[in-house]
Amino acid sequence: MTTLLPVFVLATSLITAVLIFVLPERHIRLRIGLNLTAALLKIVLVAVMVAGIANQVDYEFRYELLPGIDLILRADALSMLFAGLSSVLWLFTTVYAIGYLEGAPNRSRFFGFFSLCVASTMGIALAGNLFTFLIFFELLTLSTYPLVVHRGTEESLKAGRTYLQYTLGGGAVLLVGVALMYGLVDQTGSMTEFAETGTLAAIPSEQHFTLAVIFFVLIAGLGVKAALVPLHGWLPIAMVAPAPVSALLHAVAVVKAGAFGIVRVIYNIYGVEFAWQLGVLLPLAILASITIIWGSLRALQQVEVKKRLAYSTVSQVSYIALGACLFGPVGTIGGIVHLLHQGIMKVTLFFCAGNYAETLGIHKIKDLDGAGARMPLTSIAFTLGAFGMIGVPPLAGFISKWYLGIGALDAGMSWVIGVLILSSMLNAGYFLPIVYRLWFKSRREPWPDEHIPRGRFETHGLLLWPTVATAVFSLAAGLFAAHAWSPLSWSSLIAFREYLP
Amino acid sequence: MTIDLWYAIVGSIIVALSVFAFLTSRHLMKKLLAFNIMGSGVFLIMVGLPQHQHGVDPVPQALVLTGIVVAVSATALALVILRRYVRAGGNPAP
Amino acid sequence: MIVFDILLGIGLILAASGVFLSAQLFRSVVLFVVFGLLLAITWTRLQAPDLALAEAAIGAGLTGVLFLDTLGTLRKAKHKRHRKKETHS
Amino acid sequence: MSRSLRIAAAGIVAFGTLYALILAVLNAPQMQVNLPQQVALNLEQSGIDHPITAVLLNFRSYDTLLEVAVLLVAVVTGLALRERDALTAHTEQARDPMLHALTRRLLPLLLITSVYILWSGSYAPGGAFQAGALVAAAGVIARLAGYDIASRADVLLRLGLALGFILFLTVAVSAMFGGRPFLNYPEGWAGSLIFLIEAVLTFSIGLTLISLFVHAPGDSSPRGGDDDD
Amino acid sequence: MTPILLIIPLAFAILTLLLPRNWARATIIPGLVLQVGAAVLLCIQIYHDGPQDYALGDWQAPLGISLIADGFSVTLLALTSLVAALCAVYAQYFLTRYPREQRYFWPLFWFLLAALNGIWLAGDLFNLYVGLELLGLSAVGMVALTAEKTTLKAALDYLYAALFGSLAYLAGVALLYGAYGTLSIVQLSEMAAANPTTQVALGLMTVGLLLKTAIFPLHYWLPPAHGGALAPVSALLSALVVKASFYILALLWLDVGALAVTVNAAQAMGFLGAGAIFWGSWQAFQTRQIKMLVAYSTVAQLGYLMLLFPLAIGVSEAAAHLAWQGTVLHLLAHAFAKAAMFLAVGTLVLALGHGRINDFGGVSQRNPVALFAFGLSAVSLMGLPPSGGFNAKWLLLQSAIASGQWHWFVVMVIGGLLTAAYVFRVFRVSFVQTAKHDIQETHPALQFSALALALMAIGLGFASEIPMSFMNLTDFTPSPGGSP
Repeated sequence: MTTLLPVFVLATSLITAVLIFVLPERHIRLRIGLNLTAALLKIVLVAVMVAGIANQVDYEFRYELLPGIDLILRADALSMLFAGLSSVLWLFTTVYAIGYLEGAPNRSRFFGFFSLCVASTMGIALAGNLFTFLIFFELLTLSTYPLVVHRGTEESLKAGRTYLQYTLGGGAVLLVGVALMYGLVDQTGSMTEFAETGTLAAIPSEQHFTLAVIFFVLIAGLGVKAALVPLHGWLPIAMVAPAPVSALLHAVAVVKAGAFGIVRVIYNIYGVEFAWQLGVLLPLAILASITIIWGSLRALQQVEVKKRLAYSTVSQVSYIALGACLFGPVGTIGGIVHLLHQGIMKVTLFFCAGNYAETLGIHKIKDLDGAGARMPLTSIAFTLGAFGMIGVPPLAGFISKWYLGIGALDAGMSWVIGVLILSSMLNAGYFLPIVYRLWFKSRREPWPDEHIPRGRFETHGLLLWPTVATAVFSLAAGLFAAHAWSPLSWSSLIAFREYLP
Repeated sequence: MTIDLWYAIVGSIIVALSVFAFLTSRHLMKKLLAFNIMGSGVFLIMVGLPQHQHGVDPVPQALVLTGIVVAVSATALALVILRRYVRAGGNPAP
Repeated sequence: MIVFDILLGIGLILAASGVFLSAQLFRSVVLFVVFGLLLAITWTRLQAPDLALAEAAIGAGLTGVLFLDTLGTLRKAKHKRHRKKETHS
Repeated sequence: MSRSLRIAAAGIVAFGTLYALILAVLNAPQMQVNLPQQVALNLEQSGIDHPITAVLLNFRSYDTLLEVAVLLVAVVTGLALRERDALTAHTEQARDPMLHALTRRLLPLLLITSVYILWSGSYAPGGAFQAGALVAAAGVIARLAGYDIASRADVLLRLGLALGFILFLTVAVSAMFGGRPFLNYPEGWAGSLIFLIEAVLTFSIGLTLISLFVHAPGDSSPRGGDDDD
Repeated sequence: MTPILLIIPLAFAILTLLLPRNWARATIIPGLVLQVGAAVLLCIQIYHDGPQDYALGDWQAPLGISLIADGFSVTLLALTSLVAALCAVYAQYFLTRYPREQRYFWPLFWFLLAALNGIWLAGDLFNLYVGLELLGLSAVGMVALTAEKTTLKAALDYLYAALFGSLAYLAGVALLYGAYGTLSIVQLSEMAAANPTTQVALGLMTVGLLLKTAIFPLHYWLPPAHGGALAPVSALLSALVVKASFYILALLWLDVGALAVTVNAAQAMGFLGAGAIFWGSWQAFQTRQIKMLVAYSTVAQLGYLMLLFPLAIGVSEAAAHLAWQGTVLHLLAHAFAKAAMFLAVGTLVLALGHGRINDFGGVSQRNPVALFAFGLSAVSLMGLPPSGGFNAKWLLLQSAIASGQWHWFVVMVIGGLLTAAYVFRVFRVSFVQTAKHDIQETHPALQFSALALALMAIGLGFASEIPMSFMNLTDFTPSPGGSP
């Protein structure tokens, strides 16, 4: 059982994907049932594994793909963080997508690739070595492309092309990095496994230059998906995708896969201590800081809701990379916990943006005037998410930033504090006007395009409740941060295991 | 120099000539003629070279016999396709 | 008899060149048959009577006939094309 | 590519070939294997007196089997490319009475010669392929003179074409039922079996070559038989 | 046991030639089952007993001809029978629209199979020549079947290339026989030394085989022939036929002439391969017709096979071993993927009634399975995981790293991206919703046989162990280095 559980977690969405592809378009109810069952089942399985990990149970599955190279699915504390996030958000996004795509064509294709996308994300979370990570990383690229171009319009096709150019290029660079890692450093295949403290410290010093080069090749490959400046160009353009795709892609799947990969490389391949000694962390921290500031600056200039959120993502995801570069347990906690916090908050924000667009036809920020009165719950959710992003206590974002700040001081990189403060101010600068428009401006002209009339609720229930739920989560993650099962506690567990000799 | 070696050399010259002709001629029939003559040159080498060393050798002779039959089948097939192509309005000397 | 062999070899080369150099296809084919017959003689010089027989019957004879027949078809096709062109113009 | 450039390139290639071939021919090392000797040693066992026929139909009979397959492939493609609606220009009996008369005398002669060549193959130069070519020549002449053969009765035609191959393959496979290797001949039967195979092959090869000639597309071709059986 | 694999296709060729049409159709499935079964049995036998030598007619090697069944050849035999079986299932339904071609397709199909099996098993250089001719003529016959003007021209070009190529090969055989007095591959690989005759012979044979394998810049004949033929024919040609001449090439360079080849020559072969990868991809990116795209993709993918020579000659044994394994995996993965791709494309063209890539809108609704098969095979061609193509590329990359040949490393990485560039052209258009024409339904068997092949290409990513364990049974291990 302990060997097969990771496989089952993967299989829940993989089999769902196959079944959905096979299922004819018209079996709508069956497809919905299938989707929800699989999502719930996955949460249960992940929960079982989380409990097991806390009690030091090993979940590992191995299969020899090529001589000396194994496909490893293994659950450790870090992977459960990502897997837990993905599985919970998958459930909400699925519900949301069912509501969002009601009556749209090609739903079978959409949900098929959607499940495949989640399966790849799960694979990335559970990957036990660099090779397995690479496999699922590429699979993620392939399964998200159909979602980006789902609408089939000229614009989305163009966006899809840009998306591919970036991600396939990044994939190729990552392949180069991984191949070099196996070919030059690790002929036995054991050093590229994700070990809790990294194993490369044992490499003789004449190879250290090679290791540093490989580090940056790997980061360049991962950085495309993590949207590090200057590799972030695809993200705002990919906004043409349907809202649930944006939510999943930006909050969880693609960018997080990149960020998660960076964390993996630093902590579980190189080992944070060794990486620090190599001197590769500082350049990465600087790059991440630049990304944070640049993304915020660009977000300020955007007039479309989704575009602004996209640049906000560019900025926020780099907190994770920044945290990973801060040598010391507190900084690590800050980076890792932000992986989760940012996911919940950003998915809330995208759900809200989708709700405004679907219900009232609002795409531009200037049209949001007075929307708070028309859609109070959505707007409350948006406000919570926005405040979280800015880092207003006691919301989730505050926790992340607090730990990052302390971690920076611990690591002796006090300039990071300046970056954090500047970025928070910029965050406030681009989120507060929206909040202001929502609540304090009144509406004179009619809504741009009102699809869903006010009924029992302000919008379709399937669109509303996932939004509310994720908003509640992001509030709870901050309020109950001290609780034993909170994201923060879990991140502390990871950091504790990482720094334990 | 034995006569076998001489004919092997003649074969080489014929092969080289046919290569030239195969590459330069435009008419498909002429290319086919070049193919046949090149085959003959190869056959000359095939029989001449070993016989130069140890006298009459039935094995390459048998091989050449096979080669001749294969060549005639190939030629016939090529001509059939060529004729059909010309009948379909194709130009035999593109 | 070495002179004969030298002459025969040169004859082969000349016949082959003739096939390639001739501007008319018909002459090429005729020279090809001549080449085949010379080759048949060559085979007897190489003590390969089987090959001589086969070359004469298949290489020169049959292949030559096939080529000639095709030549006829090509000519007719060419005439037809010309005629078509004339009626069109 | 301009013509002169093409000629120059071809010239370089041809000279390279010539140089390489002459070099190779003049520098050939001393052979280490003496195959003719082995042929001579095993000739008796092969059941055939003529070494070339022994090589073709016993020692290296596998080559010959595939070679017959090559012929069959050529003729199958030839049949596939027949033109079915091109009505033959061949309406008149024989365009040339001279040819007709000549044919009547020449045909039997050719056939007899081919039988002789076939038969002599077991001890002297000759054999199935040369004989088959003569049969084909006879067929071609007959065709030119206006005798219409090999254009009707498609099933029979195909059977005739394949007959030699079928017999060859059957003999080759039947060895395996006796626990002997593929393409082996039973002790003492080699000579007669080879002769039988050669005889049938002669017929099939002749028919094949005739068909390739007769069914070739073009003005002179007769109406093709039906593809449908 | 070994010759059964020759007897079955030859016998069925005759059966399908002679039997009435309906009967002939009925024999196809039993024949395929027999063929696959025999191949599997032979694989098992070789796996247990090791490589085998079969003296045909009981005449031992230099005098007679022997069949050699080793790990490499049984792998290829199994591949051939699997791919051919699925192509045949496809052809049964595809050819219902071509009643006339169907009559002659089947005999040619079986002869083609016999030729392929004969080449994989051959232990004699001249026998390989006859096999090559049988292969070439039956392939040309299949291309010419539709008897349209363009395909006839393509068939003629193909035939001329094939004939010229095999004559060059034969000239090499003549020289080798003249130098060593034997045609047996086993004997020659012991005797052949680095002397001018051997090198010229190898050079001639290489040129001929490069022409037959359609390696850049001698690839001119391939796109029209493979792109113009009927879909099942294209699949067979691209997946299997071109591999036959590559197989002989590998045999010559790494076994027969291992002592006579030089590192520089091997590098030159690699440059041809790189040229093929870049040129083929570029042409595939440019073309408007989907079948031509797939055909040019074959030109590009064949280039990867050429990288075997620089990666395996003159390098350490470990690197050569990796190169070998990678090349074999690439050969297998490409065979499955390309057959799947041609079959899928054939179905799409059948459904749409044309092959213009830019007008592929709406096809994803009506033919999702065929499109999906195309997608899966594309994954393998691009070398993305998980697929056989990825494992192959991985091994080749590792080999390039191990021998420090960074230029080939770069070529392979860029090649993968170029493949993605042309393959995604098709996907891109297929997401367009509006169909410009009527799209017809196609028989499910057409779509699913393509899907099965594509799944094999993907599945090879998880089962690479199987061909590799067979490869370890191969007689000729890569030589550690040629003469400098």
